[in-house]
Amino acid sequence: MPVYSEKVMEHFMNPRNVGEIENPDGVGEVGNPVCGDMMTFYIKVKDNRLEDVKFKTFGCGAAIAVSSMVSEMAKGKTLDEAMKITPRAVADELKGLPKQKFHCSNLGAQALNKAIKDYLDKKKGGGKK
Amino acid sequence: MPVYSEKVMEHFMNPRNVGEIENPDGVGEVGNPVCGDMMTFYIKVKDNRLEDVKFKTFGCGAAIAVSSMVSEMAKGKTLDEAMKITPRAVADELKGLPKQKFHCSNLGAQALNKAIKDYLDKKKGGGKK
Amino acid sequence: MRKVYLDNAATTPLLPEVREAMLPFLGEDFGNPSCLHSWGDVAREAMEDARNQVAQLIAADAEEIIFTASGTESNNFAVKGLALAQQNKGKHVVVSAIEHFSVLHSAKTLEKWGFELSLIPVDKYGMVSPDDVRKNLRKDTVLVSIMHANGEVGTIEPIKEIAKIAKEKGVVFHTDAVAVAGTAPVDVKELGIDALSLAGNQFYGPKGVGALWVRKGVRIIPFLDGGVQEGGRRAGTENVPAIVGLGKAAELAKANMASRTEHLTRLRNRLLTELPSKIKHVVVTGHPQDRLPGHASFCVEFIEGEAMLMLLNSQGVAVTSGSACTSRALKASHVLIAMGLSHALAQGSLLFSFGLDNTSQDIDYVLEVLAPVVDRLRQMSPLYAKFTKTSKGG
Amino acid sequence: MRKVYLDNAATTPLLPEVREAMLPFLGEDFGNPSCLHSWGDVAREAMEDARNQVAQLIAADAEEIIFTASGTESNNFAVKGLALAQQNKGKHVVVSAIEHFSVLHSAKTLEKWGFELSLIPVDKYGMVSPDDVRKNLRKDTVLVSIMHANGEVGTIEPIKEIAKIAKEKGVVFHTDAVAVAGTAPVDVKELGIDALSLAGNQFYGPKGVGALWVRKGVRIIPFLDGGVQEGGRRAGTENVPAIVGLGKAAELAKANMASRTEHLTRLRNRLLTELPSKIKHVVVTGHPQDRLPGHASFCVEFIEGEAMLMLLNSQGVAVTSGSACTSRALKASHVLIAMGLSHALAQGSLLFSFGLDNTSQDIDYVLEVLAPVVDRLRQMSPLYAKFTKTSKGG
Ligand SMILES: Cc1ncc(COP(=O)(O)O)c(C=O)c1O
Ligand SMILES: Cc1ncc(COP(=O)(O)O)c(C=O)c1O
Repeated sequence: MPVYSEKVMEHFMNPRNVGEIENPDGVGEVGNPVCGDMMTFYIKVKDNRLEDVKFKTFGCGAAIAVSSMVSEMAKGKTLDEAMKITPRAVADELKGLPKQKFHCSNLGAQALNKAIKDYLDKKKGGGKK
Repeated sequence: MPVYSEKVMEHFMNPRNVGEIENPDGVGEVGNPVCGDMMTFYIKVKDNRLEDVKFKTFGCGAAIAVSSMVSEMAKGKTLDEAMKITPRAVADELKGLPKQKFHCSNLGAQALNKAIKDYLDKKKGGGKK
Repeated sequence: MRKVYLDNAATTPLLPEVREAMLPFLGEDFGNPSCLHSWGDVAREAMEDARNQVAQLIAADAEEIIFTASGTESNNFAVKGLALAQQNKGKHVVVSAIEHFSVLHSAKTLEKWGFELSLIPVDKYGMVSPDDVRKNLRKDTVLVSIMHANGEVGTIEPIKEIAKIAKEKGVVFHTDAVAVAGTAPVDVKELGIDALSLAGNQFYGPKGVGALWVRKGVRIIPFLDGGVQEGGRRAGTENVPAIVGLGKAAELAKANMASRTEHLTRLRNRLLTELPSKIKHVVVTGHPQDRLPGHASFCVEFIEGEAMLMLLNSQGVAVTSGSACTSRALKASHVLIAMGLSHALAQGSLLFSFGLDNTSQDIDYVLEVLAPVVDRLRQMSPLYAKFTKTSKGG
Repeated sequence: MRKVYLDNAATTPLLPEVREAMLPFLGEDFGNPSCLHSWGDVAREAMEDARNQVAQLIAADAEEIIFTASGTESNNFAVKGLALAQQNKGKHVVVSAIEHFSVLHSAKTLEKWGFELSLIPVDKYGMVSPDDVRKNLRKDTVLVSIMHANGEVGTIEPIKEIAKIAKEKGVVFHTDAVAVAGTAPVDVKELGIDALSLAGNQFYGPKGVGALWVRKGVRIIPFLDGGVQEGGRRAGTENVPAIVGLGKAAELAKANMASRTEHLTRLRNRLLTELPSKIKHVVVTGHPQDRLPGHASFCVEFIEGEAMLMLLNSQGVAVTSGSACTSRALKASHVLIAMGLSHALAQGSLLFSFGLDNTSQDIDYVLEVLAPVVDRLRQMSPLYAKFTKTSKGG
């Protein structure tokens, strides 16, 4: 399907890291069905690194491929490194996205970021307690 | 050529009565190159009848076919009868004319009429003298 | 892998007879119908034959048919041309909320040109109420355009009743019959309408050709300015091969309408019944009875349409989601939203449109491959996860 | 009877390679390019290949090409769409007096919408003077549209010079290259223009397809409202077979341009020289050198064009008089009148447009059959009678 790159198709057909993490260290949910896509990222953090990343996504082929790609890129990275994953970088790793699907890569990066912030917030909160 | 009826084509390909009459009893010229068609009718009158009718025409296929048909319809008729040849009658005899060519049948009837009037005017003038 | 084409609402294949009819005009009969020589004659005669065939399909007079290049062009021409022709009388137009974008956006363009626009709502089946049309007619209303049937949900609108109301008020009535003409019987006199759009590629004719029928005596401003083709109403060298193909397709459609309808209705009824019983949380969209013969449309809860299409495609099944022509746009179908569906549900729309070649085995195959596709995407869906948690919890 | 087609300006036959390229898309590759399944993919890929081929013909970028259904549509789209996109900047447009009606009447429609229109005159060869364009540019001028070559008299206009003047003043420049693209080399960057129209059936491609090239960054308002095809700039299901044919025709035109030009120029030069020497009172119309390769046009004094066409047709020769697309209209060609010809002379216009299949023997035959045709009509013509009397008398 040439609207999508082979790489997008490959991640769509065989998405990595689908699912939820029980007792996650952070959760990030972005989007909603009105805009057409919705992603929830779950992370497990160990030694300031993303030990595990999982996601659930409601959305088009690009949204699913992006989620898979973000999870793969993020896994094993430090929190700082993971926060620096840009939509551009995700799209590039996927060998490009159609113009009208670019917002999906924004969502993917945002969801990951949100999960990490959730973790950091909780930690801060936990620290206070 | 189906824009024109077979009858139109037949008169166009083999127009009757083309030419001039030397010393005609009446001449009628109508139209001009700006409007696209120009017809000159020449008549010879004997015993109030059109003994001979000839024409010259500059114009499209319809103009030539109409001229031919008018000349044929008029020949042998009394002046009164000939004056009553309507554009409609000419078009009907030709088995129809395309809408945008209808003005040609007007011209044909007009040219004949004008030639007859020319004859009548001359006669009146001659009578006065 | 089995290949099953179930996207006939997007475009149909050419029938072999249609292609055969076209071929000479892609060969030695290549003339321009405007030309006054034998090449032109051959082209012109073929075009006029096609005009007759199209006229007969909708019980119109041949001289009332204007050939265009698509259903979209017919709709642009009708909506803009009929409104502009009457702008001295008034500047208010009425269309339904579920029109194809070629009508809806043309009406929006009229708004930019100073017209006022009223959108008629629809019920949950996508049905326009004639009474709603009546209520929206004003002294300055010059055009009502309501589609004959909707290509996304298949619902057939009460055109005859609406046309009657328009006529009572002296308002010109156009219908976009792109999804109907050639598929179900259309009689413009019986319907009492003023203008109608149709397109060749909806009934086994070629792409790149459509027609607008305008009742004799109804004024329309040309959309394409230029030469005097089509009686001065539509300029541009005519697409003779496509026009000839449209004519042939119209002839075949008229001749075989009853048997086609029977075949298509049987298939779609089976799918309308079996799919929701086989897969949970699926709703039928559009009217349960008053719908196009080959048309079965659904919304699958908790998942999104494009992802379903892609997985179905990987199994050889071609279907569509949302409107065929806009399936690459981002938003949920304006049709489903107008019918009151939630955005989440509307995102999961799935449209199966049967054609002459489809069989009951195709339905078996679809039912077989669709269930795991839906399941797989639901396993990925955060909406489904929430739903199962809530229902367990509840 | 010998059959000689010399009306390639009206439309050309399909090249066999073009037809071959189209056939699969009239068969199993019938998909709609907007659809997200393998049928759609095949159609979309073919369409994008064609876009590349067309882009290469005019040295443009593929994404700047918008497919349309005709040269007429491209011109309507360009003139209306480019002007409307800038109406906040100004409402003055400039076109030449000899534009094809699809440009001229589009400009007249703009007048109805509140724009002002300046018509640039031409000299006796049908040539626009760049200086005249310069003089007509105003602060509120938003569009200049001057044709690349005129289809009736063959004259090639100084587009590069005119485009330069428009650019200096910051005015968008469109050219109707329908008669040129695919026939003579066109390089949009070298020409320095903003938009260009072309049509398939002018260079052995199909009818029912054209293209508008719009330089990246130049705004245009869509002409056909509806779906999001062609990047949202031109709605409607794409005519895939015709688009594929256009692409193939473009590829072949580019590859064979030099040899085609040589062949056509030889033929037309022979006719331009021999016809006026063989038949008295015939004038060449259009520019003696700066003209389309296969194009030989004349006016025959004292007689009318249609009658000539019909008699030539009865001898198997297909030619045209006035503009191909308007030869069934009544009036004398606006092009010839703008060039200063009298109405009487303009009525006798005759256009021979050569194609790849024509030979020198075709010219022998035409010269043989034309003389008696002219003679016969002159014998019927009151204008000729007057002329001979006057010259005898004089
Ligand atoms: C109801 C309706 N109208 C108009 C159209 C537009 O047709 P096209 O895209 O072929 O121009 C469609 C296309 O599917 C349609 O379903
Ligand atoms: C210069 C020019 N522009 C535009 C056109 C219009 O092309 P079409 O009638 O194929 O739409 C023609 C047709 O011959 C032409 O010669």
